[in-house]
Amino acid sequence: MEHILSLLVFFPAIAALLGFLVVKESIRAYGISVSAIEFLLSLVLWIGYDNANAGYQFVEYYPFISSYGMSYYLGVDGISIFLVILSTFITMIAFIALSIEKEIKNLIISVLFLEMTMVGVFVILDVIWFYAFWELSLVPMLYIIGAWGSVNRMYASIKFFLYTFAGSVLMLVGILYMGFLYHEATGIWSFSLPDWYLLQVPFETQLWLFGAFFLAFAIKVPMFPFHTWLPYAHGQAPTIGSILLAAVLLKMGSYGFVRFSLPLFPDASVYFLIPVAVICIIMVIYAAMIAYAQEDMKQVIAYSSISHMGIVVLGTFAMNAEGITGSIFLMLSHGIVSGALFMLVGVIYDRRHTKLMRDFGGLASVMPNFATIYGIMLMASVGLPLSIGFVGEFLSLAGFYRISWIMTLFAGTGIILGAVYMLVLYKKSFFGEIVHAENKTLKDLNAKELTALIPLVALVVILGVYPKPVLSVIDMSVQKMLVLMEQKAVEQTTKELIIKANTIGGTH
Amino acid sequence: MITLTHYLVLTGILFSIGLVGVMRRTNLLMLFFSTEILLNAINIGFVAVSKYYNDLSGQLFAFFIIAVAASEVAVGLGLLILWYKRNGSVDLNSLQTMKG
Amino acid sequence: MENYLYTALFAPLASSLFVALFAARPKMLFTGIVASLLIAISMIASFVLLIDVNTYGPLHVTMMDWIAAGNLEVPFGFVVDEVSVIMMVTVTLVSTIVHIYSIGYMDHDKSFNRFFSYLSAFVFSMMILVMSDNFVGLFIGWEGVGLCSWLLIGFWYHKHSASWAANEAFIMNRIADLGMLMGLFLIYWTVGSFQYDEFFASVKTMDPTILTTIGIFLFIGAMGKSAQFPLHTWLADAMEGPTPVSALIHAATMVTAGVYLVIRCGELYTLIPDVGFAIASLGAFVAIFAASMALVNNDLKRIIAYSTLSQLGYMFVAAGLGAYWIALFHLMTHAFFKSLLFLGAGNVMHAMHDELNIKKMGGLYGSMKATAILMSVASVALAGIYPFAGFFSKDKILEVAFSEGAYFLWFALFIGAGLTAFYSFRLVMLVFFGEKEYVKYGIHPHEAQPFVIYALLPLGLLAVVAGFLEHTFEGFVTRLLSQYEIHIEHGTETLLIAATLGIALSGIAFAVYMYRRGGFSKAWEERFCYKLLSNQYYIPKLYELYIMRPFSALANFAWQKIDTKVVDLTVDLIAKMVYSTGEKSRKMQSGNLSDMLRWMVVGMVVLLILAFVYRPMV
Amino acid sequence: MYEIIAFYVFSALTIGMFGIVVMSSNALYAMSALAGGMIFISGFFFILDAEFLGVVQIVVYSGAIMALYAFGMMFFDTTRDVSEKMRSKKIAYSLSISSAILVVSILCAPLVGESVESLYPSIEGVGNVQMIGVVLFTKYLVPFELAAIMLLVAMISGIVLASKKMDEYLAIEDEEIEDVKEGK
Repeated sequence: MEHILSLLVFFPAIAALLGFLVVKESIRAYGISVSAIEFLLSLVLWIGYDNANAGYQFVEYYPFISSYGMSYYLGVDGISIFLVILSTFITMIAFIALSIEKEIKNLIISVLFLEMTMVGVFVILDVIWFYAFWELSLVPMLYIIGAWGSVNRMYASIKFFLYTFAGSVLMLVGILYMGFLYHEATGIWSFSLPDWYLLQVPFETQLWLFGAFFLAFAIKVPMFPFHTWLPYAHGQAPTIGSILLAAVLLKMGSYGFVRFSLPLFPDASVYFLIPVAVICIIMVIYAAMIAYAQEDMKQVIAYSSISHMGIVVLGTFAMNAEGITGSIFLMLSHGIVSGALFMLVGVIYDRRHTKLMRDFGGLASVMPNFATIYGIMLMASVGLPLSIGFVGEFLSLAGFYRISWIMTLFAGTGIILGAVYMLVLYKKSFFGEIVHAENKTLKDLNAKELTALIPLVALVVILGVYPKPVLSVIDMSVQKMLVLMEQKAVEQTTKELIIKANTIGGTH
Repeated sequence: MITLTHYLVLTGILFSIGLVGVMRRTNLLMLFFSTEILLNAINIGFVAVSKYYNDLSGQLFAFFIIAVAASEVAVGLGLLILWYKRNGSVDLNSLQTMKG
Repeated sequence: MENYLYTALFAPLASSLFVALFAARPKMLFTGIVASLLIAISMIASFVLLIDVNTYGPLHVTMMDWIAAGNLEVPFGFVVDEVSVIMMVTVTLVSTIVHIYSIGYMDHDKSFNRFFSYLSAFVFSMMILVMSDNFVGLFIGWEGVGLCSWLLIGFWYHKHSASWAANEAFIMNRIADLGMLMGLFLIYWTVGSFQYDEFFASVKTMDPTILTTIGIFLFIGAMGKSAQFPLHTWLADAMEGPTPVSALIHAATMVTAGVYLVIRCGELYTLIPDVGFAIASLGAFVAIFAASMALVNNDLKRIIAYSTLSQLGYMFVAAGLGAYWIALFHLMTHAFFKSLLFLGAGNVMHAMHDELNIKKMGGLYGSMKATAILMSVASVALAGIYPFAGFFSKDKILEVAFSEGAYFLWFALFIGAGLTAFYSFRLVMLVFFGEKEYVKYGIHPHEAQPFVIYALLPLGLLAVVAGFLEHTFEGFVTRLLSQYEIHIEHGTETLLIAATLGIALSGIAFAVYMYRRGGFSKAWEERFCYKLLSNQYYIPKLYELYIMRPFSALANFAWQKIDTKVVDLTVDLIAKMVYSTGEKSRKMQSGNLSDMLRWMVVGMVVLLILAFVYRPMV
Repeated sequence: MYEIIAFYVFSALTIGMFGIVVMSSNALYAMSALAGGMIFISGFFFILDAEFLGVVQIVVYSGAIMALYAFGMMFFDTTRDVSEKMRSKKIAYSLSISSAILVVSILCAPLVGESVESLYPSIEGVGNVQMIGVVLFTKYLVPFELAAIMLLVAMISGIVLASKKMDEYLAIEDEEIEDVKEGK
């Protein structure tokens, strides 16, 4: 058990290397079994996780370049454990649903490498390694979009790569400066996050460092106005790429906010709270409106991702346990729901080779199972209670209400606009008469697709009805982090805001 | 009294003459001559510094520079001859294959 | 007792899930029967609970935890008290009848099974809505009924108008739900809990501004669900759904959820009479506003829908003025006679092959006596004629308005009563009496199957006798809800009753008289006020012109202009700048050695300058 | 006094010679001037008490390198003047002059690090050649050997590049390659 995290990180990578030796015919089965084992490992991790302990567990620490304080430092807490499970789960599901035949071996190997970087980002506690995994995740994705995408794939993949890469360069500068600060303060070099947590950074410096980290995370999330790579990437990526991108890669950005921005720079986070919230609101409304205007089904979902991520970030900046726990839960739910939605679009794309809504219509009568699952995911996406989407959205908005009710009201329009574009999409594609003759003979979901989708549907319902086992674990670590933030804040106003945000009653 | 500065200024002047040659010449052979001027100019500087700081390292550097210059001439001339045989010209402007 | 509670709650869910297994299959009669039976079981359990609550008092159970984060904790908790049990009984009773009725009504529909699945799911959501012991639970039901309403309005999804209406209903409700959510958040951050009992326990000590805000937010939620102005347009369009749906959801139960919410939060609204009065005023306005639209409409179901809207207005007047038990009473009686009216209309539609224009009917009494009688009974009840159910509840509301000194509201309701009587009987006259217009269209109407008629009989009976339960009802629900005393002298009261009865009767008489003679002349249809009314005050058009179209245009603008032309172009411009810099500096690489050497010297000069500028000073 | 005169004379001579190298359009003149310049530079070395280097300068430069150039020139048609038409003279001259001014002004500025400690001070009474020998074969042994190898490599490559037989292969014409491909 003590090396389970290393195993989780490197098992997919080793399996990917071995994958080169596997014959092409059996590579799909190989991919599925590797990802299934990985998923089981992550479940073992959850079983072994001590729910009563809010700190890091399964910690592995080995010095790496000790003269510069770099170490190989792994650990999970409530904030990251479910993101790890989400990554392994979604990878497995994406493999099951995989329908690409071309160069499938390379694809599966790339995805396995991607899985390593995804898991790595969430479990690593050394910042230099974090940066390495963060950047490495771009490479397989670049390859996936560039090699298996649709017509305009080169433009999309290079845009994706350069955009996110440019953002993280500043983060690297921030990391190095932070390491320098730590050295200044303590006389020893350290790049491990728990060490950094203990460092009180002066207010002015916090502002700059927050900015440096913010840009990287904001591009990854992606926040307005850094979002334009996302529609291209989603529009061109193959289904499996879109699923992983939406379900996991975007979460790295919001995870970064929770893991880095908030606990490292509490004062700056509070100082920039309102501007960030305004950006989030713009994101929510603006992306929802653009989603409404889209003609391509996949683009609707891509823009809806932006809109939902707005609420995720808003919840993170609520500075209270409700909001942050909610936003982490919303990350999970958005991962599952958007993954499923992209998979569903992939299903119809495989059959008709088009994603335009006007080419469909009346699908509900020829593909009832497809329509039903789509409907369930759609309702989860608009945040219907008892579906997974509601819990996170409700908590995030509830949390932010404490900061500003008027902003919550504006952000809440996301739930209206979300219903607008999603229902319009559903009406255009599934309702009405069948106008195109090609659609009359479409086949409903086959066994493979059902195998991939039913676990997602089950999760949507189960976690919607009983989210508590997940929420309580997240909540505990979040509360620990909030205490830390309150303690290390240098400004009195920050301390007051954090305390106020976490207490009931009083003025509004 | 001749100071180190005198020598260094001389080095600078000779180096600049070499630079003029490097930029002015289009005959490849002349370019090699100019390069020799540059190297020699620097050699004077090294030796002068060696003298005024009373340290032999400068002289040894000059020594190695001479060795490098000799090798350079050997290889460079070989290449030049080869080039001349292929193209019949040592005109620098005929060397444009690296155009980006 | 808990078992009865769970039975009442989960039987509809079981029904829905069971039937859903066969949803994609062709019609299977047993699905309808099983669903009806399970709903009936739920109804029986509800009645048992009614008796139990009457005997032992309220029942409160917490089933399991749901959401917990920070200080926030929301359990799945259910409370069966005097108010919710009344709602449960009403809901399950009407639902059972609608289920049985639907077996006949949906007989020829190929999605028969799917229909029952949705219908039972609706009942489940409605039960959660009324039984929950906290606001978030209520919100689950609130959204759940919204979902089922979406599914059921758009049941015939191949019709463009049906799916459009479904979306409209859902989106309009969402707008209101946002208001409600805001109210919930405020409650949470003030009280720290969503539980009704904890909230009501602390309302008396709370800041009035916060209370007012909560009251307004919650009422915004209620406005959406109960289709109050200006969110009312979806209700009329929702008539695209199958008629049993209109009867159950858009007349008897779901639309009254808003009223239920106001009644449930009575303790809150009592403390903020200003908001209450605003609610009452809006209610009175809607009562007369909707009734006026019903006057001229020719669509059988829309007339009844407007009538529902108008009656919801009455309920809000009562609830807003603090007469919660009267509002609840009207809610219940209205559920009986309005669903009866809708189900009767469903029979007519079947007979007329889905023709809805009442101008094309007439004289149907000859072929469908039973339906005609039942609908007439319902119409009389709706008009509020003694001794039918509507009289007792509606008249009380008028008295409340009068007693509160809100004479203006009273007058509006008074006029509304006259209009109600008129349009109800206009409908009855045009459908069942007069010339047989349908002959022109070659339709041969027939009466519905006997079991359908039998299923309607309980409703007919209740529409007649429910009014006499008034005092029992009052005694029962005022254990929980506040008492309401009407302070009007006996003589004035009698006078008021007489006046109301008088205007209702004259409305009926006028309708009967006019439509006996063949109705109004065509000239009326040219007049402005007729056009205004038949176009629903042009409100749907306004919405389309000033909300939907600008939204679409703005969305397109945001996408095509801002997103691609500004935001993305900026990014691309940066990329292009880098690229063109490279393209330009490419010329430096001419391949000419002496050029390269010159560049080398340039670089050296630059470095020398730097060395000169930054040379270490002695 | 004698040192000053020698310095200025040699300076004037070297600058003049190198000026000819750079400016003359005749390759032969240029080469001769270069050879002269090299010898005058060795004069500086003697002034600076670096007799060994002075000798090496004369031997290697004037002897070996200039001879190499002279042989090299035989391969070329020296009579055919390469057109020395310079493009954009102004840029070249302004660059050179500015770099000269910069270099000179930097060098004229007071030098820092007067207290540089010498690593290998020359010892009184020990000759320059002897000293260099000691340092070269102790501290600088590895660079010295490497320099030797480098010279060896340079020699071989010079031979390989310029020798007749090899150049037949190396200087193979493109058409010949085409011919080989086509199997002629």
